[in-house]
Amino acid sequence: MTGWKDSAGGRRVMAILSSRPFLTVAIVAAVWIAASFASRGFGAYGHLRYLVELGAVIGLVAAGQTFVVIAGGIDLSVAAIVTVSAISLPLLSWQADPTGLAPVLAVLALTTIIGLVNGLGVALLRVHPMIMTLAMATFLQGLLIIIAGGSAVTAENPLVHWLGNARPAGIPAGVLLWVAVSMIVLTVMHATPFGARIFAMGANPLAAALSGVPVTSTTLAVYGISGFTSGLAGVLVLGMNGQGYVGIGDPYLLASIAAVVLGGTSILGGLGTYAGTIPGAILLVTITALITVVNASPGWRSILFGSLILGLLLLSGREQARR
Amino acid sequence: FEANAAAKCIKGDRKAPYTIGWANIYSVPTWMKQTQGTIEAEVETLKKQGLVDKLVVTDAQGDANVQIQQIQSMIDSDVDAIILIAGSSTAPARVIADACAKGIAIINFDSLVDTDQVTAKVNTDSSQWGDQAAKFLIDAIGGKGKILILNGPAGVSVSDDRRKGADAELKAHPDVTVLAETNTPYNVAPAQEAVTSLLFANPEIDGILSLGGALSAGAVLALDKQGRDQVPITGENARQFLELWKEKGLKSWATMQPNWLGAFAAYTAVQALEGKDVPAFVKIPLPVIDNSNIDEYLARAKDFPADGYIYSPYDEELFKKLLAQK
Amino acid sequence: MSTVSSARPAGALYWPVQARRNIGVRSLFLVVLAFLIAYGFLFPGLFSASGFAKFTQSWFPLALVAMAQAILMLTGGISLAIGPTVSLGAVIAATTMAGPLGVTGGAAAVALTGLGIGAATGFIVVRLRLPAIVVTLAGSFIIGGAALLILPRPGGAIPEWLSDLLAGDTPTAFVLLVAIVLLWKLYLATPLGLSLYAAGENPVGAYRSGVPVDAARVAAYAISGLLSTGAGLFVAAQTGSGDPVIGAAFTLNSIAAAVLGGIGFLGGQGTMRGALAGSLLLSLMISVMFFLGFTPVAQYVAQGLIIIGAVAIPQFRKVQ
Amino acid sequence: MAPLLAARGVSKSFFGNPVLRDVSIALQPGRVHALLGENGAGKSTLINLLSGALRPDGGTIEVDGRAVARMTPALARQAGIAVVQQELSLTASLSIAENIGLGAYPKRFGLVDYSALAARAKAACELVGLHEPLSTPVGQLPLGRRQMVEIAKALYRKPRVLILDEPTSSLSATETKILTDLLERLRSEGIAILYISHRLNEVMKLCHHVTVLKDGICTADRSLEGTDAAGLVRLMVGRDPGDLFPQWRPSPSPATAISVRDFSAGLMRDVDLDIRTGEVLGIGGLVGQGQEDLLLGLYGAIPARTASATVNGAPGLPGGVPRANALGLAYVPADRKREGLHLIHTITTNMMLPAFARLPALKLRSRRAERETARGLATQLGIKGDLARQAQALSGGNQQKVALAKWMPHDPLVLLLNDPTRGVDVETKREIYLMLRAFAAAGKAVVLLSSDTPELVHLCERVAVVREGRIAAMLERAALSEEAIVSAAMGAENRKVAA
Ligand SMILES: Nc1ncnc2c1ncn2[C@@H]1O[C@H](COP(=O)(O)OP(=O)(O)OP(=O)(O)O)[C@@H](O)[C@H]1O
Ligand SMILES: Nc1ncnc2c1ncn2[C@@H]1O[C@H](COP(=O)(O)OP(=O)(O)OP(=O)(O)O)[C@@H](O)[C@H]1O
Ligand SMILES: [Mg+2]
Ligand SMILES: [Mg+2]
Repeated sequence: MTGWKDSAGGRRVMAILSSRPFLTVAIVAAVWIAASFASRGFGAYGHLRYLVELGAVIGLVAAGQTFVVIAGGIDLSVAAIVTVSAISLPLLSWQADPTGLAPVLAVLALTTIIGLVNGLGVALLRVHPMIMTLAMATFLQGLLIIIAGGSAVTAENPLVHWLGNARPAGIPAGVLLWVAVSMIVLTVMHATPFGARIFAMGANPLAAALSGVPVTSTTLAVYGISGFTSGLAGVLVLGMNGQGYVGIGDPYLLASIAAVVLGGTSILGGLGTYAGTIPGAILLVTITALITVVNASPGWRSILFGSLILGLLLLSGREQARR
Repeated sequence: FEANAAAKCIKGDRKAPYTIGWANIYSVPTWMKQTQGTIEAEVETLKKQGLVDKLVVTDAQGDANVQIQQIQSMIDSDVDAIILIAGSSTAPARVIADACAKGIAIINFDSLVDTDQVTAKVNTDSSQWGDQAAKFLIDAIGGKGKILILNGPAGVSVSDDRRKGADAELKAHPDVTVLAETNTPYNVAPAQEAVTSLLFANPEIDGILSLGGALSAGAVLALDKQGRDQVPITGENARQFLELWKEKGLKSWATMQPNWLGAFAAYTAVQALEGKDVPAFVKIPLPVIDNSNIDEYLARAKDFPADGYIYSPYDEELFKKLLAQK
Repeated sequence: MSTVSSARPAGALYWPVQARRNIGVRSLFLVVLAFLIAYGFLFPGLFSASGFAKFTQSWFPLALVAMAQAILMLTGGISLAIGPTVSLGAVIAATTMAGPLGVTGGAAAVALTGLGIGAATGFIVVRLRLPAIVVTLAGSFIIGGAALLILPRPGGAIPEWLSDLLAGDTPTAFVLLVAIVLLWKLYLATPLGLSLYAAGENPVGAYRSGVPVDAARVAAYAISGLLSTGAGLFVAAQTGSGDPVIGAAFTLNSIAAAVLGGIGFLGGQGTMRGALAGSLLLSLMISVMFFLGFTPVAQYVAQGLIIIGAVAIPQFRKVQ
Repeated sequence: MAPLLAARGVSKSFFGNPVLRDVSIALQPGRVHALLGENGAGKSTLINLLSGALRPDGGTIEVDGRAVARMTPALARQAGIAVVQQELSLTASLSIAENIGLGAYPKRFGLVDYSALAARAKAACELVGLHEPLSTPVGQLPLGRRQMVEIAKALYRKPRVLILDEPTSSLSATETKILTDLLERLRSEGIAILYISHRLNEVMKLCHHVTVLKDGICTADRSLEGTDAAGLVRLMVGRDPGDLFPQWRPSPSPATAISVRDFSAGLMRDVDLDIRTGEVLGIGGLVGQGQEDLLLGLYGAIPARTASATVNGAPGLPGGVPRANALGLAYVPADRKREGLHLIHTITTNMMLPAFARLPALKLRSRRAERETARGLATQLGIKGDLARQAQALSGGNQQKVALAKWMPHDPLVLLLNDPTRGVDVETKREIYLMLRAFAAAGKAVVLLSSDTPELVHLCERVAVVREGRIAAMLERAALSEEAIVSAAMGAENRKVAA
């Protein structure tokens, strides 16, 4: 009777059931079910699929953000990077490349470099991540003034278009991309020494350094990853909207942080998992969608949105005590 | 000293060539960039005429408090004219009054300030915008049906005025039901997201009253992606929307906030400084885009940024005519 | 070596303690001074009464929110709701002061709202052990929504005399700032105020030493809320009216100012004078760049570089 | 006479694991009471119960013979109970005086009365021999001095009961002497003192009564009259102890492992040093003279300069920790909580960290192999507890073992140890000593920085005594004695002070 709970497998099941990521998944499911009763159409397959597709953009941005937060930092430049990615991609179209892959790779390289510069500032200049990435965001605004509106032709990049619109086997390509990225992220995070170094750096950077963790290069890598995934999100969001514009990335800054924390990752670093961020991202788009269909004045909607996040935080976001 | 210079704030003690300050609220968006383009072009012309020698540009990065500080700096550096897109309809009122008291010509355009201590305000009529858009839509759906209303950000006068402008028409047609309203930034992505959610919640939608920016493009994309039929929709002259309009064969109507408001503001400032009388409020008639002239606009599309706005043509004659109106 | 302290009368402890807290921010003070000199050079009108008044007025609200953020960060907290709280303060002031409540009643309403919001946030963060950054993120929507309910679009009014008093040609703002700094020093000299540092840096140790850690942190949130709505009141007076989204930019700017000023994120590190210097630098930067004739692109780039530089240079010197 | 403070039959469990079972202890005025036990026996937990930091699951706490319904830190302070936690309650950014008065500031008009604070703090500081200006931020003090601040802080409250949890573990011999003299004086003034230490000679000298905990159960509560050190150990571990220090003989043919000339790092200035293979080289001296910087500089953790250097055959200094590790250097820090461990991570993860730092970044991990390695290390070093639990759940001594254990799989050529037996119980100390000597015997080098002078005398081939950033003396084995180390550490002219 009680036997299975004490068996090794049973313990693992219990551990999963009581883990933060699972809790967040359960909340998402509960909200979906409740909302389906409240609003017809909410629970339609197409709608849920659309929510997950939207979640993919937040999820991609939040993938890098999760790395950075676990490593003890924070990246406030993700929104600007998403915008830079979506704006600069149309500027790069090469006739020689019919697939559209080359410009995408070039843009991802660019955003990764932006991330690496963040990392350089944090690791070598020892500027606090919040300041470094905030300054970087300001910087990128300047860059945007130069490049924005520079493209006289709409970018018809086949790869980008496919990402934003295709549905192989009924599943949006963006969601497939997210699934692939999630698998890689979870593997890197939890099954490689690199991932372990990140957790160590976040929990206690000094002890990590004294244990031989190459702090500088790991920091660089973490911010580079964040630049990369934000760039990827920019490509996806460009595909979904058919057109980039200044401000296209703005919603993703706070959303990425909220998804990370709602997923149970500690904002203090050293603890957490992307497995929680994934449902966290879906939870956020779900709440936004719910608020949209509620008929209320803007003020009340805003209050409702904040209260929902706060309520969910009570369920899933408790900080563990530390010393 | 010309004691009886005509326009407000003008004392007549300033001599050409003038320094013009452009106090922008946020220079990064494409609309702003295009507007800056028209201002710079106008300033070039005025420079050639020996009327202007310098254009000073500030960018408040979206922060109305910073804009106040920058206008103060313009006053401190004694510019001759300030052209201004206000970050808040109330915040800069006092600093503008200070500038006015110092004899600086102030031309406020696009986003207006609730003060009359300016030389002139230049704008389209937001209320009329809402009214005309509502008229078109209600007409297009045959005077009855279910509609969505997409509006710009909450707490901002322009979006509020446009929305209020639509009220009378809506009231007059009790058979028109408003299913839902949204407030988002004037951008494609948030509009697309919101409309998609509303599509699922509302199986029947007959029309969309969209009150500006790129909101309409987002709505069209949402309908398209969810495999729903396009419905009559209003909008603005965003290039992406105009192209979708043509591509999807929409039943549509659009107006615009012409970017040349900027050029016109610079022109007006110089006219005022030169002692000409300028009206306290220059109402820019709303240029209308419909199926009759959409092709003219699209023919010029390649001259405009892909994420930009295709504005109506302008020249000095137009400016003169606008200034002459009473 | 023991003679240094033992030779002094015991009363001379307060000032040496204050002096030694400066050490981390000296280089920032130098940078700020350089900017001040540059500003004075570019705009000699700064030294006139009204020039100085205007200059302090544009700095004042940022100074207040920098303090509001710094006091939280000293306790190991943070707020992403500073901006909306400023907006709320502004709309309450603009809707009450010209009405039956009058200026006194309106000011009281603004103060009570700030204290109440702050205390409530503090209670949620401290007692429910939720991460401050997301609680205040959620709070920013709630508070911002409340501001929109009170004033759905810019409007309201502030009595003319109050606007003239606070934001006219007299340096009232500067006097107020000095008064607030003195009040802060006074607070820091109370047992509850001083325990901010201990509660932020080492809460367990502080608790075991008998420090009312939770009370100190909740008090910090309340004071922070008060400073934020106070900044809102000032902005309303400065602009003569209320705007429900006027404060938006203050959230990130307050963090930038505090961190520039050497306030650490882990609690207990830094000083208020540093945060004030940080906010002054941010404010000065805008005017100086204007007078240097920077284009918007150059402004963005220079702003990023100055912020990074002001934080990185002291670090560099430490390494050398 | 009623004891000033007592626990009667208290029990405490964490997450269902009993840590204390039916323990009683009574603190009498004018008596120094020793509380002994192995790492993890429950000493700190008992203190936390006595001082109200934790609530007992069962049993009562009594003050002056009256049961206290619910002990809290505030109540404990009112009752005159002061606890010296191990540098746990200090705030780095506050000054010495502000730390000392924390939680009990003298007030005037609702404000902190800085004059009164200065006077009272100064009195407390003088008792413990703290002479730094009272306005010095505590963060600028070395570890040993902070410990003295912590003690001064307890005295400031004029306690009737003074509880000290391993107060001497980071103190040098001189500071320890000041402290023991002080405690003796306080005792004679009628204060009840509870003293926890793993240094048994101190306990023998200072204490009159002992309570011994073993696995959370009280195994002895008796007078120390007529007990010797061996007897104490027997009480603690329940069997006859061997010698604390192992027998060893020097290795025959030492080569040079590390050699530096004109080496400067942190406080260290222009030092020449040769570290030989097969030796344990001691580093002694007063706390905070630069010893730690010497180790960190060699390890590449802080910037260092040198005229010439070879490290395990490679020229030049490592210049960075990963490179130092690659050259076979390993470092175990003194402040295990801040520098040695990741308290919120599992014990296994902590043990595997150096491996993670070295393995190719994207190689797949094997959890099974990690668990097995960790289990092996835990057995080898006698680390108790569930290895999947967080390291912060371990007692101090066991945390130290983890900090050491994590290097073992990497077979370092040179071990740089910064006070590795701080807060470690005798049994474990012996194990560590054996390991160190075995290590040296295997032809590797050990650099042992220690504040425990007997340790240096009994374990090292040579001891470098550091004073003011220089090596004041290099004592060879034949010349090694506690007196020699102490006098070299003080410098000739200061000898009188030490006496
Ligand atoms: N809060 C806690 N949660 C879980 N376990 C704890 C907690 N506090 C103590 N323990 C466990 O209780 C046991 C006793 O710990 P305690 O710190 O009292 O030991 P100790 O006798 O002081 O050891 P040491 O000599 O190493 O300091 C240890 O096994 C420790 O892991
Ligand atoms: N998981 C935990 N949660 C909370 N507190 C814990 C936990 N694990 C341990 N502790 C606390 O930590 C103590 C054990 O470690 P601690 O380092 O405080 O012991 P210590 O004897 O004071 O250490 P040291 O030997 O360094 O002096 C316990 O007394 C307990 O109060
Ligand atoms: Mg202990
Ligand atoms: Mg211990």
